[in-house]
Amino acid sequence: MEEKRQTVQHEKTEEGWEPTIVAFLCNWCSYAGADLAGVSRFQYQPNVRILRVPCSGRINPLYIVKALQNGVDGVLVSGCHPGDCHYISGNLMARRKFALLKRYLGYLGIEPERVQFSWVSAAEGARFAELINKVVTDVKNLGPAKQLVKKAL
Amino acid sequence: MEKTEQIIRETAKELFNSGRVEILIGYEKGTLPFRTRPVFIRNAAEADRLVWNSWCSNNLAVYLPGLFEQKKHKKNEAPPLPPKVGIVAKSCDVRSVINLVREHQIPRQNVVIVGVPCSGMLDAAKIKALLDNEVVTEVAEDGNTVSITGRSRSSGTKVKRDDVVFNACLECCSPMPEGVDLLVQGTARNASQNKYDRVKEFESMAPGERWNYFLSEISRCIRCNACRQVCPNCYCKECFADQTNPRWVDAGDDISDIMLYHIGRIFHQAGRCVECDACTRACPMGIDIRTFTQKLACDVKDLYNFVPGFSPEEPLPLCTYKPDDKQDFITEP
Amino acid sequence: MDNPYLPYPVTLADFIIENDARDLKTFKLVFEKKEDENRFSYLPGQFAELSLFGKGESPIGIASSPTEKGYLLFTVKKTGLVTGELHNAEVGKKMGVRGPLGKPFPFEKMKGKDIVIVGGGFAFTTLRSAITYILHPDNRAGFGKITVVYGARTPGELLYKKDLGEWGHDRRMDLHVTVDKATDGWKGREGLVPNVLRDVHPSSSNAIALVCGPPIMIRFTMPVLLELGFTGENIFLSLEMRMKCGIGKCGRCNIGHRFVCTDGPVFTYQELQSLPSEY
Amino acid sequence: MEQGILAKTDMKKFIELLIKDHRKVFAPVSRKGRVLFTEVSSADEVKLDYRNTDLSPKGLFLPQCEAICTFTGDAFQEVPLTKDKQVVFGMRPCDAAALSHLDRVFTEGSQKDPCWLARRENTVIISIACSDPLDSCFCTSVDGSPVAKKGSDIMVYTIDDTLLFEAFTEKGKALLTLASSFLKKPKESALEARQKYESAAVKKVPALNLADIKEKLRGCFDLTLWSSIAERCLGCGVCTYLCPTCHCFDITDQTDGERGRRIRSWDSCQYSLFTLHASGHNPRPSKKERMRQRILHKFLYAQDNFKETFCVGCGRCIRSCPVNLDIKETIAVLAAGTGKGA
Repeated sequence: MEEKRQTVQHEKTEEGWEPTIVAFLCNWCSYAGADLAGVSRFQYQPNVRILRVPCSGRINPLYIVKALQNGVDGVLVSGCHPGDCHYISGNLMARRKFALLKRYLGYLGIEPERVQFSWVSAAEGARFAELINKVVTDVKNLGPAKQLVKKAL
Repeated sequence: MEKTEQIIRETAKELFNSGRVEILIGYEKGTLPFRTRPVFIRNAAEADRLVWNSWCSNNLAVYLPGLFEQKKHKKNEAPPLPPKVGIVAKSCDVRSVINLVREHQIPRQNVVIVGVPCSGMLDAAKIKALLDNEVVTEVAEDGNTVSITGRSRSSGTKVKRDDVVFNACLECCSPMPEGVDLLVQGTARNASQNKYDRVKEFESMAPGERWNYFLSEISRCIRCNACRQVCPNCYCKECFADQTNPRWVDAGDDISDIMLYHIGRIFHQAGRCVECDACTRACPMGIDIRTFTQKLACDVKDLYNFVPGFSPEEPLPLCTYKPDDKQDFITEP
Repeated sequence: MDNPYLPYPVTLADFIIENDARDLKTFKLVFEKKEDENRFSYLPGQFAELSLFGKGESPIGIASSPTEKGYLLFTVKKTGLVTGELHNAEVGKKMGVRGPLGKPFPFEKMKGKDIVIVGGGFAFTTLRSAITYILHPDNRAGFGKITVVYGARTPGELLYKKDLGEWGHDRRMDLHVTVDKATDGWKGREGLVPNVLRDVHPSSSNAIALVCGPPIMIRFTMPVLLELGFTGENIFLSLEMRMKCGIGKCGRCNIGHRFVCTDGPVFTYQELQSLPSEY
Repeated sequence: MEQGILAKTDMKKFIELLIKDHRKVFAPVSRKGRVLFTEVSSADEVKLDYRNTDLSPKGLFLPQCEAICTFTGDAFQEVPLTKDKQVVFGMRPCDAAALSHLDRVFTEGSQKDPCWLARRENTVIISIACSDPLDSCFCTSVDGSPVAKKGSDIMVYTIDDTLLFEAFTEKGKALLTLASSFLKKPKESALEARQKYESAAVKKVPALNLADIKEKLRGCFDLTLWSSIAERCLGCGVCTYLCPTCHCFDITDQTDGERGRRIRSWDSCQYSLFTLHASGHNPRPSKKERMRQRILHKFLYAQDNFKETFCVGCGRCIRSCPVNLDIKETIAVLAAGTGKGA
């Protein structure tokens, strides 16, 4: 994780506001999928900042919550499709954590669309582009994140 | 109850006399009315300090990992043998012990679990509230009736026992301890059938209301860490909340940091929390932590059909998977 | 009123790497405002909080002497957040210094007396300050014979090699540098500081001893000093503790009722014996 | 004006007057079963028939978190000291005494604490005499009393349906003068009633025998008893955070990109990180040493440094300890243990 906290400094006004979304992508499938989307010249919305992780199983749920605290408007986590994990079961273990986290954040009253999970394989460049577009649209519909966000200093 | 107390004392004496335990963790009379407190008994003669009543609300399993911590010893000497520890435990505490065994924090063969059937512990806060926060001078129990006397009232207010029992106890699914070494004779309350009522009630609120409730509860937090320190599952050598590099949780007064601490701590209990309620009981500010720990226990049961603290072998739900685990939460573009 | 929690702004003017392990550096700091330098009036033995904005503060003994005008020296070991950041800093870095804090060595009491200085390893910093201060032409006449015993684990771990080189030729003092374990090319003494001290055998009559070093060295040096005839009130030691405020408020550096930050860090051996051994 | 009688029904006017005078008014307010000092905007919120607030009012003077300075990159800026005028209405004498103890810490010595001083100087403390102590109270055993004036500017006695105000500092007298229009001169009977109230209140507080406690504790540092005392301690910070005299703090930097602030925030001697050196060495490595530090700091070190016991007998640590560690009992056990030379 980047050591210095950098609150995402956008004007939290509805007008002209563009969301910032952090995507945690696993190295073996989803990151390659994103790469393919780029190479294939698939157009998708530019609001995503990609963080490459070795495996979706590497994602500590705290990373997701911390990202929201640091002011991102949405978080996307994507790994290999079930059965395709480079480490055999990383994504399957992660799936349980994610299922609980998704429900838990919703329970606290955080909009479910703020945090999304998906599977994208290395061959699914088009799916990746569509996924990003969907997440960005979802988050745009929600407006800027306000819950859990740390006040700027 | 007095009979139960007597049996616990006798059991303790036997355990010491037979050499099965060297230390026994139990409850003794507290220094305040309506309190007991943890006590470490080290020989049969001390066993008469042990008490059993409706105020034995602490979860004593929290002391176990510390007792089994590897002591420093000289390089050329063999490490000291782990102690033989007895523990007086309600069913929720037993579940904590079993979970600690499951997580390899304590050696099962060195622990003698003295299980005590539980009729539910009394909640001093509920009692105080019944008397309009007056100082309570006497609480007398007679079967299912509790009679409460306040400082300025001569006669006792009579209420049903269940009206002043902790919510956690009202919702307890297994008041009779399971998997113990010795079971003290006694009666337990009936296992609750309506689990997770509070979760359902909370979920029926609008998301905004839920958030506001979370916010208002957490805003009372003074960051004393009592919820973490009393939790038998919070045995991490270094808590994420104390780490400085990276610093997850700032020392400042931003509510988001305090929320992050609570979300992080509670979420770390997913599939491990035995719903003993120790965190909620310890909070000096009366924060309703329970509403937020319950949800995870409820979901773990719902999604993975797992209830922690019953099997010392079964894999923990977040350390395993099934190929067909539910994944309806996955976003499909 | 001045806020004692605020540092003076300083600039990192230079630094040198002190040891082979490269985890000890001496930083030369220059005050941004001349008046701050005048207000920062200190004596050897005192310390200051080095302040790196965004990381925090770290209490470090002052290694320069007040006779060295225009700058401050701090020798810092890379251990935590602040010191780690400091080690990564480049010349020109703006930072803060808060102090001077604590009590210095007892120069009033040392006047006219022989001074025996015993140092070990990285704890030599404030002793360097004291030696430099005493050797200054304005001050030298005020003191008697100066004997210095300084040791480190290996030659590469010795601090202030330039100073040691100069002091070795200085007739105004008697310097004994030793290492626990010699390496190729080391021509000096080999042996532990307490043993060397016993060999050197400085007189304790009308003398004061200043001792700084790791706990193990202190433990074995004290009997030697007592053996030489030093009394508890003539041996001065400098302690280390985790500190935050440095002004006796934040409550963490106490040993018994004394605060290391305000009552120390320099204590007599006698005082320390009357305090609990909680350090 | 030194004395005045206010009908309880006029309390509203009194509080309104203070607010009109541009003062922030803090008073005990009941919220979800807890009574806490909170800024009030009307007398309706004030709860005077409380026994002890759940949190001590020390936070009004030493906030749990406050900024020392802010910075951008490497350049820092001072945070101006507060100029807010405040009144704390309805403080208990034990908590007021604790403030006077903390004054010693923050204003004595070579360096004064400007943040503390600014808040103290701008605040008038109106204490309310205690008449109904809790079982866990023991103020009279630690040089206090339910009617002690130390640390307060004004003392209020509840006498029937009236409040008798007595001011004994310049700040206090000035405040009463401000309210003179609706404060009546007390009758002789009221003053007699106050005296009766005082002697009755003192008797109600459970008394301990803490005579010579300092001398008894002097030899207890190395007692093995500490291990058994600390055995049940869980190492949370409840006792220290609730304590009105505990004042230990941490100083840390908080950053947001280039910007940041240096804050001081409450810390607790019961946490292992409190004294942990960067090297890994910890002078107080286990809960035994940390418990010893807390107890001896209050009853011995503070006596040595300030001739005061840094415990005012409010009983909060006893009531809120998750495992019922009782400082009264601890002291008694130690005093007995020292005698035996255990």
